[in-house]
Amino acid sequence: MFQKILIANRGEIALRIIRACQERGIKTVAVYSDADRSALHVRYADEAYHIGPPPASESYLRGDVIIDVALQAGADAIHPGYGFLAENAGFAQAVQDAGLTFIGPPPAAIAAMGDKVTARETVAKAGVPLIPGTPAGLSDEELLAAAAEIGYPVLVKASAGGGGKGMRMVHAAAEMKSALGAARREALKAFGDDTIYLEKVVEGARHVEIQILADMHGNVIHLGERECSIQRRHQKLVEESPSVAVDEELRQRMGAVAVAAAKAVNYVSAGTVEFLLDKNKNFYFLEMNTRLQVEHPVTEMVTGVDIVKEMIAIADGRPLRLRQEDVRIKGWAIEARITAEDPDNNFMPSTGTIVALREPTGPGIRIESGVYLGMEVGLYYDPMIAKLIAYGDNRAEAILRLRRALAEFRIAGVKTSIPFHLGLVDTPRFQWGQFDTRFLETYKPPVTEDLEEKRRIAALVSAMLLHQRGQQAVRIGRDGAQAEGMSPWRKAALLQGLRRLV
Amino acid sequence: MFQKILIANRGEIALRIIRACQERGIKTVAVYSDADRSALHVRYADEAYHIGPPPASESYLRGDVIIDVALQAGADAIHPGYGFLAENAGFAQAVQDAGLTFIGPPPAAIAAMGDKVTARETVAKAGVPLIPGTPAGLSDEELLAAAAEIGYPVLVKASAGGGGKGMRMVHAAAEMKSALGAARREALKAFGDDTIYLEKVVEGARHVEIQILADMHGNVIHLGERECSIQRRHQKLVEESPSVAVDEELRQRMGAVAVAAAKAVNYVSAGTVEFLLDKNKNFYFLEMNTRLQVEHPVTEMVTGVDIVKEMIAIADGRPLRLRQEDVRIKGWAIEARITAEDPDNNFMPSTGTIVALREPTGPGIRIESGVYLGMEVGLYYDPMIAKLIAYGDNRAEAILRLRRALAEFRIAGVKTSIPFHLGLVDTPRFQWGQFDTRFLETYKPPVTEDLEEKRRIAALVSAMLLHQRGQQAVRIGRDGAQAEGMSPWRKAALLQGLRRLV
Amino acid sequence: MKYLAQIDGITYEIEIEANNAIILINGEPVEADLLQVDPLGLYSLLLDHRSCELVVEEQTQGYRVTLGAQTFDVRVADERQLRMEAARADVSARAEGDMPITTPIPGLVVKVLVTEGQHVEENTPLVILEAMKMENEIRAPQAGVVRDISIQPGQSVEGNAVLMILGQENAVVSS
Amino acid sequence: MKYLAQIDGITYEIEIEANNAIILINGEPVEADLLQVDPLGLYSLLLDHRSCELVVEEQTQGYRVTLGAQTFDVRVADERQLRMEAARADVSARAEGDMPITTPIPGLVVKVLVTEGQHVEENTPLVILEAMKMENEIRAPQAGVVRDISIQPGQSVEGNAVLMILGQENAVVSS
Repeated sequence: MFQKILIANRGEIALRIIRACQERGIKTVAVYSDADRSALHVRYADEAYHIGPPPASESYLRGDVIIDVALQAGADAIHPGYGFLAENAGFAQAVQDAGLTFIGPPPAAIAAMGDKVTARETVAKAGVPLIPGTPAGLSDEELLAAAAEIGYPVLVKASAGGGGKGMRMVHAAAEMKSALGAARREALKAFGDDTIYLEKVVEGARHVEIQILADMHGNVIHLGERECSIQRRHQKLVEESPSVAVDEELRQRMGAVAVAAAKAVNYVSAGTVEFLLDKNKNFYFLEMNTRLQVEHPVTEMVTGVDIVKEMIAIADGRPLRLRQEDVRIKGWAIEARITAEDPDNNFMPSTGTIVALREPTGPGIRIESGVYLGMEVGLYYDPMIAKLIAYGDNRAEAILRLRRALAEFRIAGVKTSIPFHLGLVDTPRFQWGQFDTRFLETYKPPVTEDLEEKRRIAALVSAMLLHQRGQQAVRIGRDGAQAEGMSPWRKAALLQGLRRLV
Repeated sequence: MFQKILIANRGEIALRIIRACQERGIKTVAVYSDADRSALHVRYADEAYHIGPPPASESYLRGDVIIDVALQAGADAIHPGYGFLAENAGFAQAVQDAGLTFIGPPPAAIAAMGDKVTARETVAKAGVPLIPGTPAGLSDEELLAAAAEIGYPVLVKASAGGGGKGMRMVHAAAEMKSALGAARREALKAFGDDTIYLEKVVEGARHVEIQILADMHGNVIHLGERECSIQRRHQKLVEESPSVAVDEELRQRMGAVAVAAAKAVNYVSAGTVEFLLDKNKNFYFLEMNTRLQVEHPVTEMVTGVDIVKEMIAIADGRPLRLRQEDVRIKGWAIEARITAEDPDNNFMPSTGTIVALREPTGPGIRIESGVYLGMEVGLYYDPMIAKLIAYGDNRAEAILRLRRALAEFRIAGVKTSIPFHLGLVDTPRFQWGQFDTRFLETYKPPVTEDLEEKRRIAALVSAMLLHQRGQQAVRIGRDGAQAEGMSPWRKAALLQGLRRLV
Repeated sequence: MKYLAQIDGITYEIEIEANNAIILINGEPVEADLLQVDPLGLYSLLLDHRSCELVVEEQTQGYRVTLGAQTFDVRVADERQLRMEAARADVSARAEGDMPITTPIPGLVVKVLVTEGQHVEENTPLVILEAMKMENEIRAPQAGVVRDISIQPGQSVEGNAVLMILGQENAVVSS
Repeated sequence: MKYLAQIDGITYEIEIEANNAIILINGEPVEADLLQVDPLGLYSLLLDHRSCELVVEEQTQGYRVTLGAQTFDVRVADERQLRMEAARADVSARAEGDMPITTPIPGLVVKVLVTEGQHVEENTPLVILEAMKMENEIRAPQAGVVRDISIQPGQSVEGNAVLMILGQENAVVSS
């Protein structure tokens, strides 16, 4: 087994991997940019190395520097997490060339699935159903013509893409020109490649994905599905497992197709095959993510399988601990991505210093968090600062626990997506599981009933504090009542005999 | 269903109940003493009422005041938690007499199980096996004679007792006199009754208890066992479910006996039947706790049943949601009680202000906590400030996660039991599950290997801080490097060109 | 003592009398117990026994109060003080109907889609701003005429920076 | 600058030179980066790239440093300063071998089990103290003769209060 693993990532996922290593008795090495010296992953790892200035291109994307650190620190493996270098076949190869183990799939599998066109061709041969669309590399004019043939709405997608970058939905020919331009610009910036293609929009479709585990000995199993249809501009906001739209028969059918897709590229490690599922239980291959995913915890909670620890065991050459028939779904898990974004202002990123923080706990609640008191939330990295996962015996209990935990979450200093999530869980369509990937386009959050009451409280408290400050100015020393844990306000009420209860 | 529930308790258990109510859409009313104005249960409840000064006898034990508050606040039920008024039949009756619902067993069942002698007689008639012992109410001389007959070691126990108070183990006749005196004094103080009795010590025995759920319609089921043998002076420190000593056959046998004991007193609500289990799988009735127990979360995690929510449903008159055959044990859960006690100093209570706090999170970790930043930990109440529960697919994974989470726990301002737990989880006998209730009497914690290294770090940091303070005295304004998140130390290293990497 | 607190343009009058024991909001008496919980600005309020937690940050002209997931910027002053400020503010007020277009976050200006003097309808895209590696469109919140564009493509802007003014139709015609 | 830090009777010598860039512990050079993480005293240290978190509380004569579950009281001073203090402390030192018996926690004295002048063996129970509703025995940490009992049953005592002195055998004989 590995003695020391370097985690080539930051934030909550770096912590997640550090914890898995600690539970397996493996030492951990963190890397950090100037923006992350005080970050949790630096503090919770056994060792930490500085790798560059805040921009990712000068730190977390510097594969060469990271491999040097791994060699210097005596690490024998590198876990890339998600994002950054996780789906960079060149990096995976360079890690191997340096004599280290890359905890993830083989470079060839990353490359095959990384190019969306190659991926579609490869899995199609293995019998995986595809969505109608164009080949990549067409000109804007050709794409415009193809779109008319496929029929609007169409999706513009980046050939090298992922994570919604460079992706646009277009409803009419008139919007095509600006959408193609924006998609190409984003793709070029994000991936250094502005090749795009079109895909038919499957209407009323859900985003359902299958988690895969594959070892080096040809064993491939799936851990059931995740439902990720609650998306905003192709960014997932809420994920759950299982899906209300998937019964056991469909689960095994989709699972078998996902396993076939993985086998088509000789996949090894954890991976996810994403599908669109329409109302008639037809499903189409979207893409395969050749890495650990943000939403992996919901699968862990309903299967009892620790996916990160399995990845480490697989990378060590061990055969899978589980057979397909050992995998059972029990209960329901829902994840809410807590981002530093302002849901009242079009999800604009919010920056600032975290001045108060108390994360929810209690039955059925799991937190995967990279946020801490005193943290400076900036614009260098992804705005996701924590994940809140609620588990329940059934979907209703999971939703109720999620709502309870969201209400309990205390965070101040930045705006977060929590108000969005609180609104969502109170929406009947969400509660009934009646949604598709376009749900948020027309979604109106329920009106907050207690806004006026909260405003009144904020006004009152501000006046009380200003008043208290005025009074303290003429007082000397510490207030006696306060020393006993009593506020000056209750003391005053007591003294005046005005309290309403004994 | 209830509209509003008053929680007649404080600390982590009050929060646990508040969360269950929130998940069922029930409003909550907290009560607090002067020592608890800023406590979490006050802040997380919908409403809060002051009930008296810090001593429990003047606040949390004032059943009359609490019932008045419930009526004033418009609550329709009271949940007593554990401790305080939870096993006070008179209080349960008074709650009913005030037209409110007591969320717990009927007063008669509390009374029957509350007097240990009556309890033994009642369950014996139902076929529940007992430990040899004396009746209650004997004089010291009679007890001395009886002890000789039973054979040492014997346990001195308070007739009205519970929670280890008034309990003493005596190994020889010479120790009897002082032990009887101490036990009577403690019993008188704790319960207002110094009646005591003797019980044979079952050597090599484990403390194994069965969780019961009983509704108002005669349905009684059990949720399997908890192993609570890791005890210090009869105070449980670590609990787990299931037990390494119990197989499925024994589980069902003990479960059936526990159900019979509950039925013998017409039990309703959640309750626990405690047994001693010897090496030959003989088990003896110890007592029945007619309340929610501290360690209930480990059962919740392996069965998926939310015991507090079930208690509320039962008190509302609903029939049990589950039949015995629906209850399945999956995985393993271990709870560590985090107390403000100094394990290096004979577990003396530790007091102070919490100046730093970060509770562990991540996969398989559940925290039930009453501790918060700025909290004054005093001597008025039980020193347990939090519970850390680790869940895993199997016992090994649960232990590894517990260890990881204990190491991750950051708390400063009071000494805690965390170092004890860290030592325990590294002990082979604990890891192999080879222990009985006397395990801690001879347990020596493993030597902390890195003590010298930690001392060296503390010395270094202190010198660096003193040095930094001296330098700041001659500096004006904020340090430029620090403003960018860089410490003056790294900046210095950079300036001098002395960094060893890149 | 009488205080005026302003949030989102709504004014609340709070009276605190008899050595803190009598508190009125807009004339309505309340029982309020406020306690600071930790040194960082976390407060617990019991308002007529209802419990709530707040985080308070001091600001130049009042407080930023976070209640659950909502954040309010509160301007508070005693009555006399606030009236004086209001009078001062009136003098320097902008021409009525002018609306400054600001960016809520820092970012990089990718494109400016309008020119000065151009009439735009509500919802017209004005600027493309790149932040967090995503392109975000800043749109016109109302119809108007573009004035005083203070940015150009390639320029980095701070949060809350004014990008341009959206003037009133009439105001421009008459000038 | 040279510093001496004392923990549990062990002294460490720390040198910090060249404008913070050279740090030696007991003569051994280390690479150390120390950063305060939050305003409450949480620090992150990277010591030769090994990462650890510490909580530091200021005390009258140094710092209380919490590392994981261990807490250390550190006396720290520059060399000259510490030597002066040590000299002063010598003068006021107690007669060698005398041991004050203290209670680590506040509580109520239930019983005093010894009398002045009594010889006790190591581990003899001296006092029964009630705290947290449990009776706790305070036992003799070494053999000696009881002196200066300053408490009586029914009395409440503060934490760290001296209950009595356990004198040296010889010292009492000679007095």
